[in-house]
Amino acid sequence: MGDYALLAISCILVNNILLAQYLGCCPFMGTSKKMETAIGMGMAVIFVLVMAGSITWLIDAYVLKPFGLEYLRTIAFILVIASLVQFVEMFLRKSIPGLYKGLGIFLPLITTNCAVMGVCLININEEYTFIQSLVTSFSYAAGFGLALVLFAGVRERILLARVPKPLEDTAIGLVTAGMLALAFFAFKGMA
Amino acid sequence: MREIIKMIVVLTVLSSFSGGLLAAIRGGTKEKIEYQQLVFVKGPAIRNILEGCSNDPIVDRFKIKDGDIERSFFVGVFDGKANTVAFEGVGKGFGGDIGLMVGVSIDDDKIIGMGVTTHSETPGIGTKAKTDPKFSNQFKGLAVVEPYKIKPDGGGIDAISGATVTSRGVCVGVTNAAEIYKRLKPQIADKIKEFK
Amino acid sequence: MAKSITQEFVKGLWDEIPPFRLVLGLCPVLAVTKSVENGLGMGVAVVFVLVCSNILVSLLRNIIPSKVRIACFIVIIATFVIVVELLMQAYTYPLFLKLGIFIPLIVVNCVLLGRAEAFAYKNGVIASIADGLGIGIGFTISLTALGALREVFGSGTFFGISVFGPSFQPFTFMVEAPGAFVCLGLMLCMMNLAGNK
Amino acid sequence: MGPILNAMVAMGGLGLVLSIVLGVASKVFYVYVDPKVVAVDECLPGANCGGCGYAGCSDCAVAMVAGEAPPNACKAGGDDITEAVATVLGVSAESAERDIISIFCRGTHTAAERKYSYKGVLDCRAAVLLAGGDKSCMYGCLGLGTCVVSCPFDALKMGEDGLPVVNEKLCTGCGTCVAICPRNIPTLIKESQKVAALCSSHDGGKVVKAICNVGCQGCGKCKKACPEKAIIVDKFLAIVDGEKCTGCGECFEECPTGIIQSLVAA
Amino acid sequence: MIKRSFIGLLKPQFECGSIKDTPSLKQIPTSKEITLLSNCPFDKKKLLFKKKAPVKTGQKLLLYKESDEYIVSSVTGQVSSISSYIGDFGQSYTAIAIEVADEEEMDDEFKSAAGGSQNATLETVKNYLAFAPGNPPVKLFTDKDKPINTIVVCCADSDLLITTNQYIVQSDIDAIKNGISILKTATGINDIIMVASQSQMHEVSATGEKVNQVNDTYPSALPPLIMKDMLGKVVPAGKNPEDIGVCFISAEAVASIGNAFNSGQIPVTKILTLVKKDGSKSLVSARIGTPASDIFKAFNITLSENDRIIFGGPMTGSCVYSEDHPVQPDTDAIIVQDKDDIPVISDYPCTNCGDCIRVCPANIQINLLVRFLETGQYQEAADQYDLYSCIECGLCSYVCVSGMPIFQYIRVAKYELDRANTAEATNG
Amino acid sequence: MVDNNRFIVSHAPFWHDGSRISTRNYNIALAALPAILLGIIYYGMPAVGVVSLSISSAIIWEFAFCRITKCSVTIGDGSAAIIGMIFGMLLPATAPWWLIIIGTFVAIIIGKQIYGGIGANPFNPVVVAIAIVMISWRDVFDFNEALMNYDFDFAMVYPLAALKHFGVSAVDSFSMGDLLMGKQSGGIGSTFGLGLIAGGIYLIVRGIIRWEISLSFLAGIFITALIFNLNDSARYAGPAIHLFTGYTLIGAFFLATEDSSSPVNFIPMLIYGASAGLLTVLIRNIGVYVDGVIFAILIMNLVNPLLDKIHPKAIGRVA
Repeated sequence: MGDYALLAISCILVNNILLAQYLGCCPFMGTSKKMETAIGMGMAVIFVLVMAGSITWLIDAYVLKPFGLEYLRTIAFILVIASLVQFVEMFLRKSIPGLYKGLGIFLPLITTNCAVMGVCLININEEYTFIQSLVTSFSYAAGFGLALVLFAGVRERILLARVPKPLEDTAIGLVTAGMLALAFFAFKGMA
Repeated sequence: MREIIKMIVVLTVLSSFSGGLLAAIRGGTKEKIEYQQLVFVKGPAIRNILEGCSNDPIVDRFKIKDGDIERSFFVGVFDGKANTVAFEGVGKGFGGDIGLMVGVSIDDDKIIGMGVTTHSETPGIGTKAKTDPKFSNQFKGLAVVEPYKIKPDGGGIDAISGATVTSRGVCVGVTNAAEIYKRLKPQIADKIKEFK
Repeated sequence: MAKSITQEFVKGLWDEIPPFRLVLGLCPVLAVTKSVENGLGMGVAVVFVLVCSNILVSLLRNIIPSKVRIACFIVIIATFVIVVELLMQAYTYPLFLKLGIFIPLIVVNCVLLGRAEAFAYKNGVIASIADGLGIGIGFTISLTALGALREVFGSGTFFGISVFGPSFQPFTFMVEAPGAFVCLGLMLCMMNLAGNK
Repeated sequence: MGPILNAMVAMGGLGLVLSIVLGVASKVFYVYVDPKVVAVDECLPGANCGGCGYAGCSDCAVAMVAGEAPPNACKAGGDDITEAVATVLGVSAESAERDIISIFCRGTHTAAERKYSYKGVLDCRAAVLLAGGDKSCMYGCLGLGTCVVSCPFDALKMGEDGLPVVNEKLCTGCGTCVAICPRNIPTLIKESQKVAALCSSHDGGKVVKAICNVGCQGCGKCKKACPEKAIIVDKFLAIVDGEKCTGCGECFEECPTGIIQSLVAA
Repeated sequence: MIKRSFIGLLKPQFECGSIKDTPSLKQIPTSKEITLLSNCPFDKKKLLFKKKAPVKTGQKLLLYKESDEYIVSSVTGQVSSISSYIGDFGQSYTAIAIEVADEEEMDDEFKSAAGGSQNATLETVKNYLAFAPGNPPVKLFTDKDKPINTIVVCCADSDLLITTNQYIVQSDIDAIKNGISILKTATGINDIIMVASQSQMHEVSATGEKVNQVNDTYPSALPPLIMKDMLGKVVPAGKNPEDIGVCFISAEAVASIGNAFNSGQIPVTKILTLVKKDGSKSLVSARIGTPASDIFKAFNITLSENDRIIFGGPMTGSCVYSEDHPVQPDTDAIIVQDKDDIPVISDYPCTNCGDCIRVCPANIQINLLVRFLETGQYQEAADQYDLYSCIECGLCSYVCVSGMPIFQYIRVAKYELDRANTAEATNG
Repeated sequence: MVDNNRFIVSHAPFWHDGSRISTRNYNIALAALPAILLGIIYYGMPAVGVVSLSISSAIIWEFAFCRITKCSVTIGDGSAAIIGMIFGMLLPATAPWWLIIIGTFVAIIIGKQIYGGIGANPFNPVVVAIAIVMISWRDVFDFNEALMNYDFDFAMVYPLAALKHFGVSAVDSFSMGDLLMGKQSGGIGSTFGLGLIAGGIYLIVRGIIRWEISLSFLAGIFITALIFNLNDSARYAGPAIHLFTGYTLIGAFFLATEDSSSPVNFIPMLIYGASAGLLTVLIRNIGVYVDGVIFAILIMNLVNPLLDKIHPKAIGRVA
């Protein structure tokens, strides 16, 4: 149990998917202007990543590896993730419209979120077990969500500040993200 | 309904086509890739450690089962005698695992050299572990019995200034490697006889 | 609105240069620009995939049904990504090591999907090649510039060659993760300044 | 050929399974969506990159149809997509004639009297609430630049003389400044209009004379001079009818304060 | 001006001005010309009287056709001009200037209409006393949509430096007593609460009404805080006390009502505090409509460029741009500030020091609110950052280290939002 | 109504308590003076050089930025000077000139000005700058090595580094009094504990910084360090060592309390301070950095906008 906790802390704080591994920057910049959006996106990423993480692990272990097709990982994973996201979106829209409103609208964004794809690949590269993959998928996603929410809090204020014109919006957002990454240096060596 | 069928057909054909194409390319590059992996990841360190050997250690390699793991050993031939092996050890550094290669002479069980292969340390400071010969040379000639420690921890190795964690990680890696060596020594001795 | 081939090409170099004008494809931009070499390598990989997938999408644009076009684009792009991956492993292995996971992740780079959808799916092969080359080279230029900036200040080298001499104490921050974000932000600011004139 | 076949079968199978699942799902989970949204969605790249600030392309499409997002919101797509979206939404780019903004006040720092010196929030809307603004003229431009800040296209700049200046190239005639100005100084006119009386004051001639060098006193000399009868005087203020005006310039000389001016750049 | 104390850790205390350090009342002689402001927009076509129309002291003048707006002349003479005047926050007035005649003549319309204090009716109060000193809120009593069940009589002065109510309580407690009984009979409301500061407790309790003691520190005597602290009722954000059945009336207004019925004359003199450039205070009695310049003349005050004239208290009053601005029925103070004493208003941004948060009696997150207001996001400010909870005490601007005009931002935002909402309501 | 005097018209209130940003900042400078003076006494001219270069370059950067962006020049408010001053206080006396110039550039331009100047910076500019130069040139901040050439009558040891590398026994020899009197190695203005405490108390009394933040920060450090110490007193030092070494005191009174990056409400201030204290000890004890104050404050700056969502209900607020 302790190992899993350590793994989780490492994924959330120390090797934060976004700030230490640079994955998922596009939606990070896109959905962090408002706190509500950030929270919705964070939840959606957790939801999808846990599903994608487990499914791609299963596909890798039971389809690709037995046939020696490891080199097809990229294409297989992206296909599975894209279909999964689209399926979940359709499913939610029809069956649970309430949840769809809060979460579903962020789903399409996730298809091309390299964080999802990246975590699936990391899971395989690091040769995690299924349970470990589940833990890392969840914690990487939680780390993404955490960074997103923190960033949104800061960004909401920056949007109100007198930022010089050429720096407005994305440029200042990137600099701030840099500060965020800097702050997360604090956790180095903790796990 | 027709639309769905068309969609299914297109997607299936496209996927299988891409599968085929990739498999073909894969077939053509497989050998090359494996060799490249060895040359670039471990090659420099091996060559550095087994400096002056008369063979190509990457070609002259053998594998030994250590529990579940298969370990690769690279043989160095000195003065016409295959009396040295280089193999891997792993330590934990500032930014993740530090992979290193240790060369041991089986004649006198002494380390003849050490080199860092992979790491993700801070450039400039932690990387000195890989680039600074002063640091790695300290391991030369040490016996494989002792646990290696940096001076602040009570050992005899001078840490790289400003990179205590990295230095400590390297020491742990070398210690690990030494343990592997002690454990597998009989098999190594067996196998190495094949190279004359 | 028909533009000449040259125009299609040139627009990618300035007017629509990713990731500055189109703020897309940030992840590899940030991750692989620790050095010029990495940036250039990544850029070339992207150019290859972009041009190839543009050609194929453009060729197949009448066959692919619009409902599954995204899935088809993904398959096509992914195929070429793997091709690049395999080729890099075989011939430029050190570079492959440095770029690591970001080579397979080209597949989720929105620049590629965006070009396939916005351009290649609607235009002829020649125009698509021009577009792909333009955007791709624009992307490469950005990566290389950022890589150069970060490498020169962060490690004191350019293509691995020392620039300032041994007494230079590198500004390590630039090659760390936060430095990547800050540099890109400041470069974006410069681009905005230049663009407004 | 073994591995190749293997790969083909595996990938083909994957493609088959996934497309069947999606095909079936799209039937089973079908939900009605506004056809306009679908049409706009079709135009968008579908890359769902999030660059527009919306959660994915279809979310952006919804916003575009609702008018919350401009047709050029998609940054990834570029001009072609903007055009396509605009066509679907029916806001065609080439609408009859462009309206642009003109500033209907010439009361610069030196030309117009001020009744007090204002200290406080630098916003015309705020200034006008303190005893009707610091200009003695109840109709004149307060010159604090609320319109300049509000312009979404950076088409307005505050001039040195305390009056906003319109950059006609950038102005889109969106009317944001008209809505925000507490005094309605920026006014939309047809781009083709050649002459205008640049004053908004409905005060009588005596009052205007006392407080402003460049106010319309409602004397009506311009009205008499105009050969086309394009000028009327409404409540002491001359108004030029852009349709009738030919830009002959007969009125320019007549105006005692010179506020009837040619809008065509010399 | 109250400066920040050396020890800034504690909350600043704002002792209200006390009558004790204000010298006795000075009567201002009747001016040559006075101006009366009626808060209804100027409309030449509907005017009921013309220039040169003769008026008597205490005469009620109905202004327009189809309107019951009226003013009460405070002098005898003839109307010399009628014009439009724009005040703060878009309020437009009709300004009626009256040239004062040598002989003063009293009007007796009110006397015959009222017929003594026993017969006081709400109608009479409404029809004759809206323009009396202290501005009795007569309209609130007759508003059918918002029935009033409690009347709060404010004997303490709400803003700093003002001593009008204190003076009235000290000098004319009988009139207040009389006024209260008239109010009771006229409105039929028996729930009357007196609010007084500690020093007034003795006198006010003599009226025999329920008395609540209010703190001597600003802004305790502002209506929303009295509601919260004395009555235990919280006014919902964006609502007024009258929306929940409470009507505030100043002691001066009550005294005016009492005096009017007693004497059969509508009172026309206003008690106000004059604060000179050096900060010394004088209590002044002047006819309503007296131009400020006449008061200045009486006290030998000269003004120069970039000085400031304030009508009302230092925290909530308003500036006028002309020396000739007339005293109005609710002008409790006139403050003159030298240009060197005027605090700088800067366009510095908020530094997030939090002083405003600690001083705000309404618990508003001003540091965030002001950022929204600065960028013009009024709707968000109202929805998320409690714009409408503001009770308009002005303390945030007073303590602001950056010197931001926070209070002005808030007032402008409220005004603009209301305007947008009415525009929306009329359009669709 | 013909009068020639044009009066000033503005909105209420017409009074102001006279507080100014510049006064505030000069008070902070005054409070920091004792600590700097002791640093100068210990380290001599190099310390004077570091601090004055730091202050002047900070001012010059801000001046240059304002000129280039054509906004009004804001160096008069003293905020640039304060940033430069505190930055200088954190540096060792041997800090090279180029590091100071780069550091103040980062602090003023990246830390403050590009966010729109004073009050808009989401992170404490000094902390950002120190963090960046610290990860770039770690050996400059290795106080033991940097200050090797100084010879004093006390043990010239950087206690936290000793603690990190040699364990608790290495710091046993420090007495509280010596630590408070600055008899330890460290930044120019960050070792004189007594001076920093005096300055801090002065600022608290003047109402310029908030006691809630300073006190809860120190309490957070004390409690966390105590818990660690009770668990394993051989590995983790007691609270006294953590309280009076490194950047703890300067952090409590000069860094964590920076206006625009710290919360303004009572409960958030307590959480902010206490969490920063907790993180500090965590980083010192189990993280890789010798001192955790900088990164702990940076992290809490980040959380600050979320913390400030906890606030009392405004009166009359419906729902």
